[in-house]
Amino acid sequence: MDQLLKAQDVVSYIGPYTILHGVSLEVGHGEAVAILGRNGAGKTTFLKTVMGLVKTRSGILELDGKSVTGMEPHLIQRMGIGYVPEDYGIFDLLTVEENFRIAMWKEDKETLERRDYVLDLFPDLKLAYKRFARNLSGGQRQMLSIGRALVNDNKILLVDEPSKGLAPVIIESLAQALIEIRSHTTVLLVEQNFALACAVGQRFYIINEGRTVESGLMEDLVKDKELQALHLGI
Amino acid sequence: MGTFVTLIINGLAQGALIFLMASGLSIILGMMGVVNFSHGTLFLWGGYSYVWSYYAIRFSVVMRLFPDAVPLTRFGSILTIRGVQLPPDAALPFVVELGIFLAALAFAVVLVFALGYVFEKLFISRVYGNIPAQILITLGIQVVFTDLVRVIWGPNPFPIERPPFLNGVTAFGGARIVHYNVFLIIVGAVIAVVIHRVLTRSKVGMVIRAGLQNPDHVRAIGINIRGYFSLVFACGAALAGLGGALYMPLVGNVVSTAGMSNQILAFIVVVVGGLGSFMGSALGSVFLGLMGVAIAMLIPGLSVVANVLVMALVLIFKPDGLFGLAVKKHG
Amino acid sequence: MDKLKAIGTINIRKTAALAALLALFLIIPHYMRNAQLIMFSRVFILAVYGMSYDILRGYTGFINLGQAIFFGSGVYLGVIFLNMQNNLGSFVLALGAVILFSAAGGFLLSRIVLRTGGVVAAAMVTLAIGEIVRNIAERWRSVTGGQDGLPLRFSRVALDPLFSTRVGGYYFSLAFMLVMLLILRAFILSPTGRVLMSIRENEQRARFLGYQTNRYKTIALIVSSIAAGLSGVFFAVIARFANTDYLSIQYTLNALLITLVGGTGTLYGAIIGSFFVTWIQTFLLDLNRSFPGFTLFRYPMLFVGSFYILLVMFMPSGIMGGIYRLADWYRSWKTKRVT
Amino acid sequence: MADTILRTKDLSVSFGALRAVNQVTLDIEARKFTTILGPNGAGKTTLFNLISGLYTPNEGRIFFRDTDVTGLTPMQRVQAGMGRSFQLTNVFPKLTVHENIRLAAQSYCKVGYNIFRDHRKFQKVNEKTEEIMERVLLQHRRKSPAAELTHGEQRKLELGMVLALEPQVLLLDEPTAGMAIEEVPTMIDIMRTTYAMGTTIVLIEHKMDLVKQLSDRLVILVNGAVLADGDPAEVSRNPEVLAAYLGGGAVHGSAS
Repeated sequence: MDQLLKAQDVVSYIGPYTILHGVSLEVGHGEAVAILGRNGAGKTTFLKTVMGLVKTRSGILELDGKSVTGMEPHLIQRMGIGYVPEDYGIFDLLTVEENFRIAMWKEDKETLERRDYVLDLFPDLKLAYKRFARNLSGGQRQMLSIGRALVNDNKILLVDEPSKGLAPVIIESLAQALIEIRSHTTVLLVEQNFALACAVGQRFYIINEGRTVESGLMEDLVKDKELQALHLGI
Repeated sequence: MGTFVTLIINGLAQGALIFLMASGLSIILGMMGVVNFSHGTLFLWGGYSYVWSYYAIRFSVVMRLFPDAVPLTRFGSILTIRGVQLPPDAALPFVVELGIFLAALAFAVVLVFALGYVFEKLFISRVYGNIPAQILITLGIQVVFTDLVRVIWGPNPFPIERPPFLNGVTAFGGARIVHYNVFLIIVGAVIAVVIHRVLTRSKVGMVIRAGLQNPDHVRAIGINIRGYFSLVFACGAALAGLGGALYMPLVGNVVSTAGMSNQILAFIVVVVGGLGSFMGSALGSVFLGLMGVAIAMLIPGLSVVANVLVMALVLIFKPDGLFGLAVKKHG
Repeated sequence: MDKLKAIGTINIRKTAALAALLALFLIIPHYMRNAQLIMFSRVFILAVYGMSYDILRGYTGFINLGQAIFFGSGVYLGVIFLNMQNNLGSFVLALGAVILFSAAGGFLLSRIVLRTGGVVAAAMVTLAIGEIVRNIAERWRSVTGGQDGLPLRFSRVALDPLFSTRVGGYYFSLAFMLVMLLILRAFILSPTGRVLMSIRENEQRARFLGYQTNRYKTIALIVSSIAAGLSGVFFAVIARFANTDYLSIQYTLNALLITLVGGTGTLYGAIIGSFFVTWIQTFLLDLNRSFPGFTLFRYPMLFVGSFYILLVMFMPSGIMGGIYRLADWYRSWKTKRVT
Repeated sequence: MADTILRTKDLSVSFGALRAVNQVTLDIEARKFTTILGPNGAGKTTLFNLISGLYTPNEGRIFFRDTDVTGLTPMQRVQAGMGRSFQLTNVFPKLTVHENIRLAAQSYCKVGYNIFRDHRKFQKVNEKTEEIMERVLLQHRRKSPAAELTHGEQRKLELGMVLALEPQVLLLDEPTAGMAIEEVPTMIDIMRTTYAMGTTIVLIEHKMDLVKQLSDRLVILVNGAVLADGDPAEVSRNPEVLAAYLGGGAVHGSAS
């Protein structure tokens, strides 16, 4: 029962196509875990499957011991998952403030405190608080997306490729933020940027062809050049 | 000058009516990606149910207050619409007339709201994401429920009256100002302001604006967007219903083909104004209303084709609509 | 080798079955009452109308809600030309006129509709255009007779002897359907038809193969409009009457229903769909006659429409599609048992 | 002789605040094998989308054989001789392998506007189709609907469809992405033969190992801009490139 997120032989599909062929992984309370793998390996699809945005054909998906398979995405989110999608999921027609407010389960004291914490973590957002989200830069969008996923009392944060398309300087500050976040929140990170994954993740899983093929401690992967070459193409 | 003012007021009144239909249609299209081909039926149901309830309430009120009032000719089939002739020199107090009018409007709006809610739950929610099926199914609903109106209230057109307190004309300079038209403009403006405030200020508005961009993302931040879909669809229906209810007294007779013809006007507005844009549909409605009145006066022969001609021209030269999309969807 | 032989026998069997069916259709009119003859003639003609719709919906995925414009115009042109001169020559003239009209109309429609790109906008626009055309026809009383309609003035059509009787009409309609079936089938099997199929599957990819997809869609729209217009002219001879109903959304719905019942992407399906639609409408008409007091039966579209909604909801690939799926399932079940 | 077949000049495009491709100037030489390499989100596919006409650039121009093609539609560029494959497999899923390739061959033979002759009766198209099916090793799957192929076979089909158009320049967007490891060598073979037949190839790849054995030239794209360009062996030793490729230079120090 001490596993927070548990996936066992998850097979998922979109229309006639099976995308995941068997993903198994576990994330314990307070851990930071990275999922690695090549382009098109199924990493993003796995997160979408957890969120119920992609349908599960078979396998077990549990959050805190409760099955989430077949549930509506919004109910899964309400079980305590903060989700940062690949393309940020920011609403352009809403202001930064509204992007926060729309995500809040309730506007109580704790939620507002968490929001203030996020604004301190990402000062850029504080400056742009009343602006429409369509005017934000790529990095600010990513910050808003991560920050928005933190305003609720979540059990786990799923982050999908935060480094994608961002400049190195911004990736660096994101990494600092994620390291700070993992000190109080469980994090499951999908990342292709190996350095970022190493910096944030304590353990890793590698997905290839829709299957989990390797797992272990991040420090071991850093040493194992052969494994890196085989699955990550570096 | 007088004619000009008359023209503007008539055109704006027309525009207000079209707006009531087009705004709902446009928001539903933008947020859910559903083209509601049954919108005209909802308009029609609003009109018939308003007329029926207005006459029914008025009949019972008058018969209670004036036992010697004379029941008048009846129209209808399963449900009948019966007028009543007040005794000479008798009149209902203004408050009573207003009450009857508002009650009938409320009845129509609530009924059509419920109808829209049922449509969404029963039919449309099953075909989200499948555009051809949406078109086909709402078209089927349009045909069936329009015929149902004919079954219930009879297939023949019949004349009706406006509520007496709105049934006047004021000469102002050279202009003939029809009170009912002014009333329509006020209603249209109020509704436009209300919709705008709801969209920009409320949580519902936030969800609608977010849903315009990407419904999946809305679900992924813990919001049951399907619930909002039902609500928004029903509200759009209620707006159409209100449009129908206000339309019938304007033209002075009740015809079962009014649903389709007004739906087409609304479609043209949505296409001309830009799919999914609220401002676009508001401006487009005013534009079409003014143009319709102007052409009917200047070149009456052209009035049938003018709207379609405008639409065709817009599509040929500016396929995204005159006022563009509120959000460009990527991909 | 065995496989080839199997294909051969299937083909022979298939041809034999078709020949038998054709013979049956050639013989039965002599044993039918007038009402039945009319019904069958309608079935054949509406089948072509259904096919015209299938070319659009089934092969390009484009939903035209103004298809009745062409069908209705065909009916009107048929009646108008035959009222001028009641002979075969004028019938051929009507056919020529309708081909020109439909080709021009289809082309114009494609100019407007293809600009928007989306199925949604196209459906809205075609619906609007269709209703406006009906509206114009209703007001143009001197030509169309307005809401009263336009009867074919000669009670007995003094055409070719074949045409003057209901049996003649039956054969004419049957021949028309067979000829159109062959032509449209050839169209679908032509390179152009193949490109249309690929556009339905994945338009962007078709463009990246170097096909000017909008031109192909225009061709499809024109072919479909002509087929619909021609079926309208033939329908005029059977119905002996034209009114604005043939231009209205109800008749577009008929075409939709035909393809829905018969399944899209199969021309033959339209024949079955047409049978079904004509039968159900005749049935409802009879019901109305037998129970004149019952208001509901006066509105056949109420039942047709409800049936149609149920079909969209529960059998999206049509009744024929359902049958094909059953056949597939049966075949796989059989092979599984053998191995 | 180094004649340039495809040239981009100061090509830039932005999506909102993100500058996906930034001032890219590239000369692609005819009959050479050029590979574009870069981390995820570096703008490689966007660059292809600009070259093939799917996106319109904000700035800059594209030249094909000295003609400015910046304003042309994707279709016109295909007809001019530019072919591209897609990163996500993009075929006609319900049509058979044979029909998929036949459609491409038919486009090449320019017989699309033939309304009444049976499509099976065009000898030239048939021959072309057979030839291509042989080249991409899919004869044995000719009757299978594309949706039933394995992922690797779909990628081969995709490539076959592009090859049937006989492009002068071939833009290949990660043709081996998501392929099973044992299928990769056949894909490389197909690329090799095509290259040997005189087609200019521009390849987007992720896998450094695969690239080194194929290409004449290596271009490294990072954050939408060219970071390095030249001989594959040299470029892949460039420390700046290695750093970028292993993480955009970010987060060093904190990685442990």
